[in-house]
Amino acid sequence: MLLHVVNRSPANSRVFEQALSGMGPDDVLLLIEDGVQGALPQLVRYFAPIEGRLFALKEDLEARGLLGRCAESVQVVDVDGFVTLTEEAERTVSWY
Amino acid sequence: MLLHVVNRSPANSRVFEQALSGMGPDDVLLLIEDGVQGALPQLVRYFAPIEGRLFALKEDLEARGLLGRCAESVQVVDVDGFVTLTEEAERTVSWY
Amino acid sequence: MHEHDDTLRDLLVILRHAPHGSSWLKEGLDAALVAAAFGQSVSLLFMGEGVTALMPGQGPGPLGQKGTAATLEMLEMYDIETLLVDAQALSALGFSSDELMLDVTPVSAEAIPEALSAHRLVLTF
Amino acid sequence: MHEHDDTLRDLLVILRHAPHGSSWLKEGLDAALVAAAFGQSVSLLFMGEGVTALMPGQGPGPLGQKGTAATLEMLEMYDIETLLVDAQALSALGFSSDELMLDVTPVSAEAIPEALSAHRLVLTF
Amino acid sequence: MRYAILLMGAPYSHQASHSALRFARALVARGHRLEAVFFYHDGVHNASRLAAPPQDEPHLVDAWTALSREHEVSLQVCIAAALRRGLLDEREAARHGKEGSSVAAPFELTGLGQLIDLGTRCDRLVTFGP
Amino acid sequence: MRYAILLMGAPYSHQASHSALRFARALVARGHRLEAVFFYHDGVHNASRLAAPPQDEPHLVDAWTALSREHEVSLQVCIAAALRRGLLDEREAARHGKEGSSVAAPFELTGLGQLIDLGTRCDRLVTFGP
Repeated sequence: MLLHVVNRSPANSRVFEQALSGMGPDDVLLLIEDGVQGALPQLVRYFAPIEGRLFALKEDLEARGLLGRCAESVQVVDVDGFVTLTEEAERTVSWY
Repeated sequence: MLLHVVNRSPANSRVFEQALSGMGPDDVLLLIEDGVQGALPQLVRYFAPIEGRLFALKEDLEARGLLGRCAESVQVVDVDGFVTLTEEAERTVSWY
Repeated sequence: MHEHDDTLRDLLVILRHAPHGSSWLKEGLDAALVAAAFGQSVSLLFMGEGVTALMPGQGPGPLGQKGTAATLEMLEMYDIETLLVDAQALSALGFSSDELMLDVTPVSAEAIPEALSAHRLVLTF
Repeated sequence: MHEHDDTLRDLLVILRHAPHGSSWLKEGLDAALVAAAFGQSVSLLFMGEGVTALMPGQGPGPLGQKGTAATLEMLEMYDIETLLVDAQALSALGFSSDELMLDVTPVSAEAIPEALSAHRLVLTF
Repeated sequence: MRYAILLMGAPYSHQASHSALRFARALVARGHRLEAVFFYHDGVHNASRLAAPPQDEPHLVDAWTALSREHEVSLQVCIAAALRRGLLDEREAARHGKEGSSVAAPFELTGLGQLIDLGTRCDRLVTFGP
Repeated sequence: MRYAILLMGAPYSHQASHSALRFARALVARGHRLEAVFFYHDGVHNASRLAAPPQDEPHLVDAWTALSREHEVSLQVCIAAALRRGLLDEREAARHGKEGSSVAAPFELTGLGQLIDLGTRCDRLVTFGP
């Protein structure tokens, strides 16, 4: 299992498409920084192919006033959870 | 008439959408730097709403080996032509 | 010579970036505040992800930095009152203009070119 | 401890940027060359606009700078022979793999995750 | 016409600096007057006197300096953007208790007001972003 | 586990540096060992001893220095990326005929080989881009 990290919003950037095309069936994706916008109900549809394997960073949601606005299918983790994901994944691939 | 300048490729970035939404009926758009990819026949369709008002910078096409590959609807100008466009336009708006 | 058409406002600052992720938003706002302090008539246009700058309830950044929400609250003091928001970008994110932290004017796609034409200078951030 | 699975190659460098527009492509290639010089098995994967790095007939940049085409021609000398190209990105730009400046292996969307799994380290540029 | 350029891309990372220099040369060659280049955001790094690019790459600081000298172009660096990025002249270095400085003439640290002033005074302002 | 971080975003321009510092603090708090942070591309600007951010903003160079001291984290800066961007230590400044320097200990200029070595030696390498 690999962890993919995306830090750009699907509203402005197509980097999320590259991340998705790099993901195997067990891989998970964590949204950080401006990428957390992807956790909004209107944008989460871009991540439909990996439903259940999408995470978003709590601190970055909070800083942007988006914490209470995430789609239900998104798993919110804090930075300790981010570290745990990197432990569990064989390696981490960042898309920026 | 305003001149809009875009330096990112529609293959990676959504900046061209912002530029298009800022364009009035007489405005023109110049593609420079990585933006010149938008002049390729496969990508020029993104600029269909402004057909006849799309320019691409010759030197940047040349550096990338793309000079002979532009769609016919694109007007290729060199850097002197870029200056001329800025003279003719009331102002220049850059989208990056 | 520069045309001094009196129907034109002085400066439109286009803000296209989210808070915290980069310094673009802050640096664009700084340019707007300075122009206003110099007595210019300044408008802001929030486009793309820039509309998230207006979310209520923003907090500090990862190392405690302030963000831009406090700066936005000072706009009125600087007489920057024309706050335009790309209506399409807003609905793409699932927001409505009445839940934002400031009173803004949603503009349709057709009205954006008019906004650009109505200012002597346009800066994009 | 790090797993030393012998079926894995050492390094995959993903190149996602065009030549001349930024230093990303050059800096990614530099990382690949250094790893190869250290005796590692290195593969390259061109994705997105990165596929334009392989266009034949590239010239110097605006101020005469070399670009990256000459570096690509040295890959073979460094035993970097696994050159993967995202087939979808290629066709999105209207190119076919046989008109590129190097012999490359087009990979389908399904095969990209396999490429990532087959290397001990993945660096994205 | 009177032009100004606003440059916001870092040298050696984005083409913005190259594009701006090429455009600057072309516009003075066509008989226009380039009043100033204003460096903002990561563009402030164009003013670093410490940049040491490889010999076979263009030396951007030297190119700006030559442009400034040949055509009396003012090179204005936003002081707020510069300080946080480690671009200091001798006065700011002293004020912040730093030894040494990284910005030298003809580049000058100045306020954002100068950008607004250029936008008002000049007929054309062209922005090069990263 | 043994971790390394690759940082490629400029401080004060992108969140990358903040994210990397936050992640670094969290992983050492969980008992992991952070061997090194490698600065590449615009990330090299994190090493500038001349950065003078406003008092009410985080001082990233100080934050990296504190992390390095408290947890014996090596701070490695790609020399090729650094030189062209005006990041020099005293030795490189002398070699390039520049007065003054912009990189000071605990940051050290080093080759890309160190990044490859970290990727091999460490269990995890996490990249923060702009």
